[in-house]
Amino acid sequence: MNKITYREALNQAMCEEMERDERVFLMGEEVAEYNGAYKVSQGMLDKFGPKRVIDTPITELGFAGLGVGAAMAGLRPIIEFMTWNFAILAMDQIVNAAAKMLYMSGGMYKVPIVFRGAGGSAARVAAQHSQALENWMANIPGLKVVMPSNPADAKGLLKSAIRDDDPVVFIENEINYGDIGEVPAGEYLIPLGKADVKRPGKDITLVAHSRMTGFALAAAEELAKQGIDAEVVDPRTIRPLDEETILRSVAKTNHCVVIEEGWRFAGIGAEISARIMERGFDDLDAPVLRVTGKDVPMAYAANLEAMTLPSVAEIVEAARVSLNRA
Amino acid sequence: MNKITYREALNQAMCEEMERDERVFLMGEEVAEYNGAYKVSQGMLDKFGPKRVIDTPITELGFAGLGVGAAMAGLRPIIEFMTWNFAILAMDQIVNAAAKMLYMSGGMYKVPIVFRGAGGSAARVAAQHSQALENWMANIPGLKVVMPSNPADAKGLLKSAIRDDDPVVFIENEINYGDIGEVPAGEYLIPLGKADVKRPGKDITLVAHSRMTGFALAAAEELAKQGIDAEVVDPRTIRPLDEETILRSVAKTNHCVVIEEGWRFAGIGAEISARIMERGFDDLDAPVLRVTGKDVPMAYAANLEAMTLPSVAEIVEAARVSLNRA
Amino acid sequence: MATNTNHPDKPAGLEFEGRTHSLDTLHEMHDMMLFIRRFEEKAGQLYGLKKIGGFCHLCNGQEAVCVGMQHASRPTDYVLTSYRDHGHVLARGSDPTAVMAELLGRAGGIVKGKGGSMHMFDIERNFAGGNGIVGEQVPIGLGFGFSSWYRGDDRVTLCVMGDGGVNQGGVYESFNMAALWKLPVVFVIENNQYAMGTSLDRASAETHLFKRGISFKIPGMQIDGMDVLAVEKHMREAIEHARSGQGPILVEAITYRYRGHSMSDPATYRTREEVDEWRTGRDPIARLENQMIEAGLATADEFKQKDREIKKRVNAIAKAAEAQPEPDPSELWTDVYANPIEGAYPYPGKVG
Amino acid sequence: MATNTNHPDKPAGLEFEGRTHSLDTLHEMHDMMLFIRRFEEKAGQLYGLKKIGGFCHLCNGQEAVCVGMQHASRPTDYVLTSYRDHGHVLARGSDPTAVMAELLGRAGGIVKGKGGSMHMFDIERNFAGGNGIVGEQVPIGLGFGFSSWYRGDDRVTLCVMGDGGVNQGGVYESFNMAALWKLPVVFVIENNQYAMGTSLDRASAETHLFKRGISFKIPGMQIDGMDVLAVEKHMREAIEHARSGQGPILVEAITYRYRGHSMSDPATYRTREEVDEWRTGRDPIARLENQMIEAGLATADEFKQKDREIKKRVNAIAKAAEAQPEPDPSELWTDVYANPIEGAYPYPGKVG
Ligand SMILES: Cc1ncc(C[n+]2csc(CCOP(=O)(O)OP(=O)(O)O)c2C)c(N)n1
Ligand SMILES: Cc1ncc(C[n+]2csc(CCOP(=O)(O)OP(=O)(O)O)c2C)c(N)n1
Ligand SMILES: [Mg+2]
Ligand SMILES: [Mg+2]
Repeated sequence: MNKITYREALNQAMCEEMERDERVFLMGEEVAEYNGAYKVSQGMLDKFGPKRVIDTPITELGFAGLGVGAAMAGLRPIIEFMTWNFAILAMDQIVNAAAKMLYMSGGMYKVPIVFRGAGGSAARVAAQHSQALENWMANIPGLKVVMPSNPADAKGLLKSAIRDDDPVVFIENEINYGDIGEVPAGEYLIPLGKADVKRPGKDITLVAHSRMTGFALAAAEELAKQGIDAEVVDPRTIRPLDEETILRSVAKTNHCVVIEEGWRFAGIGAEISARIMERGFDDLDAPVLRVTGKDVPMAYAANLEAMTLPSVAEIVEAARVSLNRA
Repeated sequence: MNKITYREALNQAMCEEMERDERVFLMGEEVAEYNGAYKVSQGMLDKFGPKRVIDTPITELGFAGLGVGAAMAGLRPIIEFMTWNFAILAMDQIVNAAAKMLYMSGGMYKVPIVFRGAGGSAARVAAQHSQALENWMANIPGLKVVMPSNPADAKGLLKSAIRDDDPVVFIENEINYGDIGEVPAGEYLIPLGKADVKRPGKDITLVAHSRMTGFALAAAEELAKQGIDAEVVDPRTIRPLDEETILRSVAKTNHCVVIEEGWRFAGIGAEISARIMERGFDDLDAPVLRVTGKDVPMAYAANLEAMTLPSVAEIVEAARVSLNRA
Repeated sequence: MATNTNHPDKPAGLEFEGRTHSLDTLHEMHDMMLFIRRFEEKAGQLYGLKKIGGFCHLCNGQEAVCVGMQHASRPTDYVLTSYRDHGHVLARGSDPTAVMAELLGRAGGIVKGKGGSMHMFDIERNFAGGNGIVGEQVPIGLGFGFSSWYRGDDRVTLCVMGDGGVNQGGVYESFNMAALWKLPVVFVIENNQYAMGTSLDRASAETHLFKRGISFKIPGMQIDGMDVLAVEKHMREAIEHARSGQGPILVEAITYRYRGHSMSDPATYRTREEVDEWRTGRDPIARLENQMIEAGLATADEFKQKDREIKKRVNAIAKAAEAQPEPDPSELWTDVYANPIEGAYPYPGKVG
Repeated sequence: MATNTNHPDKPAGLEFEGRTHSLDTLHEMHDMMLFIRRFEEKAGQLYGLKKIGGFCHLCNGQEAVCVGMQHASRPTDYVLTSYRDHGHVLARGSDPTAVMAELLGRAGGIVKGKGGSMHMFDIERNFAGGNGIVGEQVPIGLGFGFSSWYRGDDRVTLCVMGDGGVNQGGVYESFNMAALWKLPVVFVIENNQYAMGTSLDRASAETHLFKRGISFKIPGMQIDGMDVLAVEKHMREAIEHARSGQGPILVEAITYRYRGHSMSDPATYRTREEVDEWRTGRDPIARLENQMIEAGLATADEFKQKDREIKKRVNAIAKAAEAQPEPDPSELWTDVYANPIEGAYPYPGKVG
């Protein structure tokens, strides 16, 4: 075990997989000579050379498509979007090509590719740079969607994503890049599709992914002080969603709050709420509540930005509402 | 009242609004000389000339952006996507420009634009041409999302959409283009944001939009034969969602099935289910169920295609499950 | 090389700009073009009978591009096209019964009935689709070219697009990267002068499409796409250019589609005269036949006989394909994921 | 025109390629460039103090482009830029206190504190943003040009992009449509030779960016973006071209940014020598000052005095902006919709 950052964990995962399999390469804007806009690929150009760590022009649609073709031809690309905000330009290649290729080709062409980069809102980067797209991506059959919330998960999940034969949408969080945590050295794989109970508890289930897992854990601490014992479930893989783990938790606590940074309408919280409705209805003592990003574009001003994001206080409040203790 | 097709109703709406306001123009692929790939713009080039009915090159991102700029400059563009499938290429302009412009510019730049075209799956057009994107669009603050299910709604809603000062995502359905219905001649406006009870009933609420409204009505007929009186609610505007009308219906029936053609994960059905959970929990005698497109890309083969789409039989079955009569 | 039996004094083949084609090769090219023509006609009929559904884009008139291109390439080279793919996949040598079965949505379809007309694939023949989104195959093709560069293999990627598709932004992103990294890609523009109902000059500021790479330093050539020998010759040069490491090259093949854009298009945006001019004046099959007859390499009767045989073959293929069952319903749930995760989506046959 | 008080025998202005600029104009241009320089430096300081957050892209070194362009255009012309917009919006004549307040996220910001550094807008001055997505302003700019064509007004749209942004596909879709319909748009490429850490030649197959329109028949010119007189002159020609109905034109202004890409970029990808060469050798402000001094139109002391005044002004502006409150919390929910629908989203302050 080493204490390393989330950023270093991702770097380790990529380096180890590139050492293991020479079909794996990394491509994106500023990944090579600049060592990554957020330094996730630090040192990788030196280690693997310019053939396997490749800077691209600013053409998201083009190099996403390049990745799809390279994957079809048998390579295993890691395509970095500097942030997922820019991937909106590449959606067609992700959704219409990568996700559907295996099916359209009757099983002929696999697309073993990882699209990765930072999603969500960073800090003070305003409307066009602050978007959570996991609900769009999770909607699409053919894709897997993975969102680690801490360094160990970042490593274990990214390694699994790179080895997976399907297109994986891997959404990191810029704010988390500097987080430090214990990460197993060397081979460490976390299977895709498995949620993790980050904190056991018996009174209420808080489901939260990515940066919001940390918020949920902080809220759980606060709730503990108020005598409420919250369980925090981190789905880790958004698609396919490990609903069994969530349902098991709700069966125990009978209360649930789902937290996400993204917008509410048809978000991940909506899906989780609907699934608990369908399969855990009788376990519920109160409706599942959602704490989400406010339903507005992200403003630049510090105070508006803070209001837009979900807060620990809001999670605490929602939990108390659910438990009828507000 | 005239009996006209859904297609003609859309045409009427556009023609009337273009006669009324010369800032309105129609642009898209094949809208002018070809009279529309699906003939929605039949005769409009003749009527309004090549300055106001404009054929474009096949460059969705480019002409969507053109529309945004023209709207910012004070015109009122109607941008036709031949189908919404191709709009995935234009998502960045829709989401990052059109939707966020008013907010980012502190209220300075309105974007009065209608993006319209056929969404959903048509018939036998396979994976890349069969996508329901309303949940992506409804996720985005700044956009309004409208989906008419019959000719009269098509006219009344499109006219309102064109007069609206916000960007409106207007999703039609190719299969519905030929449907005939009574449509008021001349001025006929349906306010955005209002659902419509298409069939009153007391035993169960079926919520369905666009083509699925027809499926829900057919299912209601079938259920009636079985002694079950279903109410069919058509949201018509997906964003903002008229949840009051839905909740009122559920408060009466205590049972609900949501139907959509799109994929299930974080779909419109998930949102509606989550909202009923939040605000109608105590009214529910059974969990809200979802009938959706199957969670696979659309296949070409006729039998697989039929299995992929929601069916009247599935809606009937879901209603019976909900009522514990399956 | 076979001898010229009809005229022992004449050459045993045809020459085009210094390149001699043996009689066998000429017959091969001819027969494939004719086969594609008859195959497409059959597909059109079956569409009329509603046995083929959805969109169905025929390539009648464009056969020389499909066939010339394949004759100039190696089996290991990659080919990607738009939705107008039947001719290309047949020229590539794929099983025509599987192609027809695909059009009919049958279990034995080349992609199991899942893709249909627009989404043909044949991994064994390096035919990588068949794309329904205009222009989408271009960045993907770039990726195939990239893989050859990465591996240092000797392959070239042929990436085909239309005169309408060439306006898509992703094409220029691809041009830039292909040129920047000198990837072995031949961009082929099938300029049939219309994108649905939009004529070239109504959609393109620069109608000399071979110049569309200039802004990215990609050389281009315009060729007669109605002459299979010209296509073969120049595509060979272009492929050689790409294979030699000099980077991408752009080939604009001037051609014409005789039918509407798809089966549902009456094509009223073109005059009968214009269609006739191409159809009777410049038909690639008639042209090769005439050249061969003039050179004494074949007779009109031989060709007639051949046509009868090909028609018969196509009929038999259609029959065999039609006899196939639809895909097994269980196929609905396969091929969504290569590595499915147990207990997760998709949920077969579940309500709620 | 003012007389040359220092040298009555010399001309009362400066000439550049046949175009004479009055002393007033020269001072105006100079002062604006210097103001932008000092403004950006102040913004850099405030960023260092964490009073400005997020991304902050300064334009030091590029002032001649901002100022020359504005002097060549009319107030009714439209201007759109990327996120590197402070210099342009200031040159356009917007209230600098509002610009600074925006950077600080204050209520009196030019867009109420909602947009920040990357999203400046000023509808009264026809400044239409300020875009954070690389290349996104290009199709939008096309739309402004379209509106002028539609209305037959006399306006030209100036659409500015970077040497990195010019590779985006949407740019070529826009080039094609602009040329096809002869829209009055001047595409300005601020070629500062780097896109973040990527030098031009590592991202572009054709590094002569003014040629990027050739494939769409758009004429291009390369100009010295470090010489405000050259920018003014050639932008005037380009704007005239567009205004006269001849269609779009492309201007590549060679320039350089002295600072990193954004405040967080140490810019280690460039040598100190390279930066110095531009900074001390080709600085647009020093250049104009020297020209004016040489021509006897001003003295070094005058410029020093001016600089002191401008610095003072910028300090006062910063102070005034800092004194402003943050936006009222209620602003969170405004400007989402121009026509909000009652009872619908957004739900202010609700849980669950
Ligand atoms: C992105 C996208 N936009 C629009 C369409 C609809 N569409 C299908 S084919 C076509 C015309 C393409 O013309 P061209 O590229 O010249 O190819 P051709 O059909 O002539 O072979 C259009 C507009 C589509 N499939 N994809
Ligand atoms: C679509 C998109 N991709 C990537 C980015 C990240 N990014 C911001 S600025 C930039 C470099 C742009 O360089 P250039 O166009 O030369 O403009 P300059 O910064 O030099 O003014 C990049 C890659 C972005 N904002 N948008
Ligand atoms: Mg064509
Ligand atoms: Mg630059």
